[in-house]
Amino acid sequence: MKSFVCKLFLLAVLALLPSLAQAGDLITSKSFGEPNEIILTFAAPTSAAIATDINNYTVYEEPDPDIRLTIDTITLSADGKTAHLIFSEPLNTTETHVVAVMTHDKVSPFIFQVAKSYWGYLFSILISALLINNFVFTKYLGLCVFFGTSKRKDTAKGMGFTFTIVMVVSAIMSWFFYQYVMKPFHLNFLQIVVFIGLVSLTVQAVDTVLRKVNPALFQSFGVYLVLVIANCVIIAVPLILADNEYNFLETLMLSLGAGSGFLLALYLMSSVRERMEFAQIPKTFEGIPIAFIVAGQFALAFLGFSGLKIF
Amino acid sequence: MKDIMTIIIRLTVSCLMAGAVMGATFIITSDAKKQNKYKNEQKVSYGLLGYDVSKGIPAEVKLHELFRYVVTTGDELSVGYLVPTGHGEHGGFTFISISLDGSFIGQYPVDIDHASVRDESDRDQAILTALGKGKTIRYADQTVIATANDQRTAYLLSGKFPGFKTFIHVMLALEPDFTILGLEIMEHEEDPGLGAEIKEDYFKNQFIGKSFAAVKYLEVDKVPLPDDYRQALDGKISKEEVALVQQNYKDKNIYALTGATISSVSVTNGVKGITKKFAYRIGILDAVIQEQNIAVPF
Amino acid sequence: MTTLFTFPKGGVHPPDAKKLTADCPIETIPTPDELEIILGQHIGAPCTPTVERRDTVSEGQMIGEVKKGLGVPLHAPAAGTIKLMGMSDHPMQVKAPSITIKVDHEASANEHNVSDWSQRDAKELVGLVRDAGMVGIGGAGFPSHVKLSPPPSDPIDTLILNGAECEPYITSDYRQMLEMSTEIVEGAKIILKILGVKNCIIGIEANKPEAIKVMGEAAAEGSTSEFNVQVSPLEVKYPQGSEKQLIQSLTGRKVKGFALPSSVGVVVHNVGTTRAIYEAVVLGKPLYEKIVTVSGLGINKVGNFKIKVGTKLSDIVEYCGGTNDRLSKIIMGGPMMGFNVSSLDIPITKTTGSILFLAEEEIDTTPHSNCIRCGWCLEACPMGLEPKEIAIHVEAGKGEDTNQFGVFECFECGCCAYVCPAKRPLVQFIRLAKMKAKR
Amino acid sequence: MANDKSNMQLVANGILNENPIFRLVLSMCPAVGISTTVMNGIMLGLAVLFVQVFSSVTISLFKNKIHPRIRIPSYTLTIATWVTVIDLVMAAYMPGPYSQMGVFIKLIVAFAIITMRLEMFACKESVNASFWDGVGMGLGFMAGMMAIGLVRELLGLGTILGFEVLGGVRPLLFFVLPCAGFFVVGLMMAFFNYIEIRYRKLKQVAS
Amino acid sequence: MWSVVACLVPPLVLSVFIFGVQTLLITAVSVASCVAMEAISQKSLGRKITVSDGSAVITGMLIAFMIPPDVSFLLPVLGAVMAIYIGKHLLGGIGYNIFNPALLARAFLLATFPVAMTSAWIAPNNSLFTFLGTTVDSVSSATPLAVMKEQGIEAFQAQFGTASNIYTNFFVGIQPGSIGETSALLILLGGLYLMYKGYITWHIPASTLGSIAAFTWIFGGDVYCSGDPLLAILTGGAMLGAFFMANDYVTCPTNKTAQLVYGVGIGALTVLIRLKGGYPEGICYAILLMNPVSSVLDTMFKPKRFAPLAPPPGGGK
Repeated sequence: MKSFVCKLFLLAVLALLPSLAQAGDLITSKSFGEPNEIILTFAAPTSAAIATDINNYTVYEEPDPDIRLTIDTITLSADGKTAHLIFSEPLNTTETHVVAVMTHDKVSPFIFQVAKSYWGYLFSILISALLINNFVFTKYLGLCVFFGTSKRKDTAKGMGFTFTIVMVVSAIMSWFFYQYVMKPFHLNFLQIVVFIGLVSLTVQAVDTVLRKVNPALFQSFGVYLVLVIANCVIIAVPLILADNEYNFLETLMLSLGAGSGFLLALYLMSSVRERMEFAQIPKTFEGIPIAFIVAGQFALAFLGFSGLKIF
Repeated sequence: MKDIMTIIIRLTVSCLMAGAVMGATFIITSDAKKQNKYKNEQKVSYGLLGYDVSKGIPAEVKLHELFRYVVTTGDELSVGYLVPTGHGEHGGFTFISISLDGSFIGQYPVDIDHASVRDESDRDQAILTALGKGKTIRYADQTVIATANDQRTAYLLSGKFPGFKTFIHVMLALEPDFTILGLEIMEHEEDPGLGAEIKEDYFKNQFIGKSFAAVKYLEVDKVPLPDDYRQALDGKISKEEVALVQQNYKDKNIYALTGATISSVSVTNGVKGITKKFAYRIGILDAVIQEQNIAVPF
Repeated sequence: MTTLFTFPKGGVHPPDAKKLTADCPIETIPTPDELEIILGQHIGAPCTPTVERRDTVSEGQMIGEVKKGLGVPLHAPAAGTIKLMGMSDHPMQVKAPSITIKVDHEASANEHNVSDWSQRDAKELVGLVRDAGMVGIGGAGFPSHVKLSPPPSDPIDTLILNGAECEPYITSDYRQMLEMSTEIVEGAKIILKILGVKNCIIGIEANKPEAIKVMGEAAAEGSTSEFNVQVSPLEVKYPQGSEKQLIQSLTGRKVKGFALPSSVGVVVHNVGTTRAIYEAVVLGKPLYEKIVTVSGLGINKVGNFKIKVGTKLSDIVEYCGGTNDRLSKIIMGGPMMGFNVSSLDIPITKTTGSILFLAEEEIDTTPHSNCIRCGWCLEACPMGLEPKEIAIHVEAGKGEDTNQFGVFECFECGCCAYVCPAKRPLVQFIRLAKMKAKR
Repeated sequence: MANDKSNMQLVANGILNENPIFRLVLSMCPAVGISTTVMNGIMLGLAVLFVQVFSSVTISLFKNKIHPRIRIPSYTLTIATWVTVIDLVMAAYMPGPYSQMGVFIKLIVAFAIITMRLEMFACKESVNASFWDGVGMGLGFMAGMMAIGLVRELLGLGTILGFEVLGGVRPLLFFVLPCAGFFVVGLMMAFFNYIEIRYRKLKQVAS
Repeated sequence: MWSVVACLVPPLVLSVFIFGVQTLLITAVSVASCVAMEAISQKSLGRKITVSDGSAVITGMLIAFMIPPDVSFLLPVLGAVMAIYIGKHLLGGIGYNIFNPALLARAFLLATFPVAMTSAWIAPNNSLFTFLGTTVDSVSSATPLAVMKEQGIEAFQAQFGTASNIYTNFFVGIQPGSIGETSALLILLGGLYLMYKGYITWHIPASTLGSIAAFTWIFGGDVYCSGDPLLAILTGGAMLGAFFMANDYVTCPTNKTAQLVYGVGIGALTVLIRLKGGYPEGICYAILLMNPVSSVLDTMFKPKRFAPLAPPPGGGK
């Protein structure tokens, strides 16, 4: 179990390396500031004549290279390192901006991209799947299992963890399959069959691995594995990532967020239901109906997250 | 062992059967899907232009599709437009390549017909063949130019921009002088009762009749919508009266939806951006077409 | 005033209502015509009678004995004949086996002569205590001689005398401390000798300054180089008199779970027990008389009375001039931990400390409602338990699951029920839970 | 096993006694998620009906050819195949309603109800019986979805199937909000429970 | 219970002065419908009718306190149905509800009547406070938090005055907003009275307000640690929420440590929703979201047993 997580982590780090190596040698940091501002930090002090000359800069949004954004003014800090580019109009910060700076030799511009932090974006996918678009309370998926296994906290925890593992593994497999088999060969219409097959495969694999590696854990999780196959939460993740053309890291974040969101929902619901066991629920509402009502109240509370934008 | 063999064989057979069923369905439906999608788009397009598809479209009205691409040659970026140039079965399209600062680079006849031009992969393939080696292209967007009797009557632009929650997809119709002719919200996920009201007539029709000069500086006002304006926007009064009222509010800003300022601002800014960018681009394209004497049907 | 000792967690401050009887000197109630002596008056197996029906017994004669296990003998409180070996009403068990003695009023009272105890050795003294039928008269009825012979593995260094008397209304210990302070100190010294330790702390709540003064003087007088007796004033906080809390207040030591105080080197005795031990050892008088507080607005005469074990409540009521119309509840024991009784036929036992005849205005009769989870009971519980959870479980018919909340650690002090804003009978719920849950 | 129920009884069983939504409490996700209008209910109901009937018939046809050890994978494959078919068909011919359904059509593949019927009924019974059972289950599901949709559409939009019935009044926006699904389903279940309890009492009194 | 009601009366009286008699009527309707709903629910579910305990009255007042002053009477009535019947009695009556009924009603109303709930404000009539030299621009009726969120700090300063007297104005209660959330002063006094009487402890209000202030200070400004903590707790429902809703016995944790964590959780979520979320004010949702967490917190933070008999059984057995 532990080694498995380690490997997963290693894989994630490996996938990240290229994006880390991209840092430039002229510019050490670049970010959006005010709505109409880009802040650049140069590696070495730059002369004001060059750094504040509007004509030395070309800025455009990545999809629209033909439309140059007009810079109003550029201010340079006293140490000559930080430049503030003030644009005439607010920037659309959801897009990646491409900035070309003419360097001293005036021949070839130095080109780099300014975008919101990619880590922040990944984190926002995670948070979105976890809270804002919680699969249970705002997307209404996996309800059968949700109501079925949220009676006891132990069960809920076991189920939630199993789900998260299976979800992450199957989503990653689905992603590879989708990117490298289905898309190149135009087999998109086989999505459903392939994804459900991969989910079953993952369940089988987790089952076998767990049985060998950690029998004690298998004892506690094994029961839920069967339930996992026929569940829409699991199958929804690959469908969503195929729809949105996520890359590997985004897939990882989505599946992790969805899984832990499911775990969170299950755990909260189970602790609430354990407490409700002591209440005198009206006879007609006993069991599933009252669970629905409570889930509805949860959904009302989760409305508080709607419109949340972290990055 | 024998068991396993039978299982494998039966599984293979069933997989093949399933595959056959799905494959057959896919083949049958994929064309229909494209057709239907196209029809729907046409319906919306004509709707924005003020025609009702079910009542028939006048013969002189024609829609011409224009595809914009970003072309990469080595490190250099340039823009390319795939424009219909002839009416023949083949060779009816030309790819015009324009540098980032607006100067003409070259034109390449593209061998593709009107049906397959709508298929992205077919189209990309045809363009790449026409451009020759060493170039990569990226599809950017599509514009429809409407003509009546070979005179431009409108532009239809589609675009998306971030709304309150997710992206809002819109289709926008402009007159040749970029006055807004109509706005249609295609897809959105705004809150029901709040941001979702952007697709209601009383909001989206506010854009109608705004001149390019007004659109450039369009803002959102957080004041209640006047009653007479609302009546007009909802189309509850006769057409002449509507035109009159709209004339009054022509230069006014957009009235924000109550409780959904963010959605209102996003739509306004989105429309502003789309219009401005398009106006800039079509200017360049027209200049190039004129300069190079390219025969276009619009 | 010196710093007041107290325990850190929980506790409540009920109005003490001790004024009613605090100034009533101990009176002796005449022996009634009949005494019903319940056989099980201590923790452990009940006694087996050593007399037959129609036997004649003299005052202080042993009438019951425990052959095996934990227990102490039982003595006849007065001379007379055994009338019946039957059943009596019992505050907790509804009915319990008892011996009824028809009192012979003609018989002369016993003479008790003072004997010198200091010559006897510890073993002998323990024997005397056991033979006198001595139990902890504070309430539980734990045989005293067991406490006095702690296992050799636990070295004892301190004796604590419990004079806290933290329950409202009750003043019997207070009166004893005022009137018999020397006897108590003497008794303490006997216990110290038995245990072979030097230090004795008498804990008295600060709301009894008189007792602190009197006991302090007696202690100073009685202290020798061999025995050091001192008085420590305690903060007024219920349940200061609970054994574990008292030990923590005075020594800072914590007694774990079901362990005995001896596990932390402490032995605790009630001041009343100490006095009785003095009587048993020095005067040779077995435990068959109790000093009981009778209080409350529901009875015409209140006071502290010396009452023979086996006297029925009805006899006491008769002596006190009867009850009045305001009476609404009779409680044996203190208002916090006592039991509500419904019959006046219940006899006094060795462990009865008070009988309260409470009028309507002294009790809260508002009906209880659902638990609103305010958590006040958690704050009040000196044992750090969660009474609300236990009660909620019991209400939902899940009493058997309450072991996880440590229901058996509860000693039913009643703090939770006292603070409960919903007036829930939490102690009763916990008693039910204890019945359902198996340890 | 001999089938002792008539075709109509099988259908009625699916709609009433073993209604997938209200009695078996299976496949609740769409019942909450997209039951905002009657139309959605009908569309999804149709899709489920299609998948259920075709899967039941398929399994029933091949029941002797299915190796018991790969029973569940075979079911899954069958269901996934038919779901793909209906998904493609709906995407092609009904783009409007299809976009309303979102991902739920594809998710029919994970509906416990279909697998359960295959396991409990179709793999044992004749093709004919399986067909009618599938029809019953599908219709039952559709009926449930429509009932929920009716309540929500009427109370939320003041319309039924898009027709204004309350004179253009939109009573409570709340009911078309997604989170109202939980409340509506919960309250409706309780309502059916209430009716059942009443019915049983009446029966007891009668007997 | 009735002392809580008493503590809620002064803010109500103030809002009658600054928003008009309308507020009194809305509160009356709200209270009446809550009490009626309580009686109906208890009658229909065969329970003892305990209307006189005042809990329905509190719920009714709190519902009214959380809605804008210029709404139709339908809102409080529907809110009462949601709060009392669905939020409380279906789950077993008083003591068993998971979510705070009043907040549930507010979330329900906000979802059902989004426009009314976010725009039916009335500009405060500040004639009562002329001696303070108040400069609230009476044209603006949007709540301070909404103005700040949607129009930025310049607009905020233009409408509510400069920093020097914003605090006094908001503190005494001259700000547009829901019926009961205008005057931080009166709510604070009421809360302190309840604390003095021992009905509530300092833990939840202090940790909630403290964390709102702290998180606003850290994240609320253009750069870190430059937010305005004082403004954050004086505006919106921060005070009302911290003293009268987060503190609700039934839905908050019982252990004191758990209560501190709970308060910090509410504060963090409030600031998160205020700064990044879709609503200008987040405390209602923050409390709602923390409500179910309180039972988890209670199992995590058990009171320390005096003398456990055996090691407590692990996990949720």
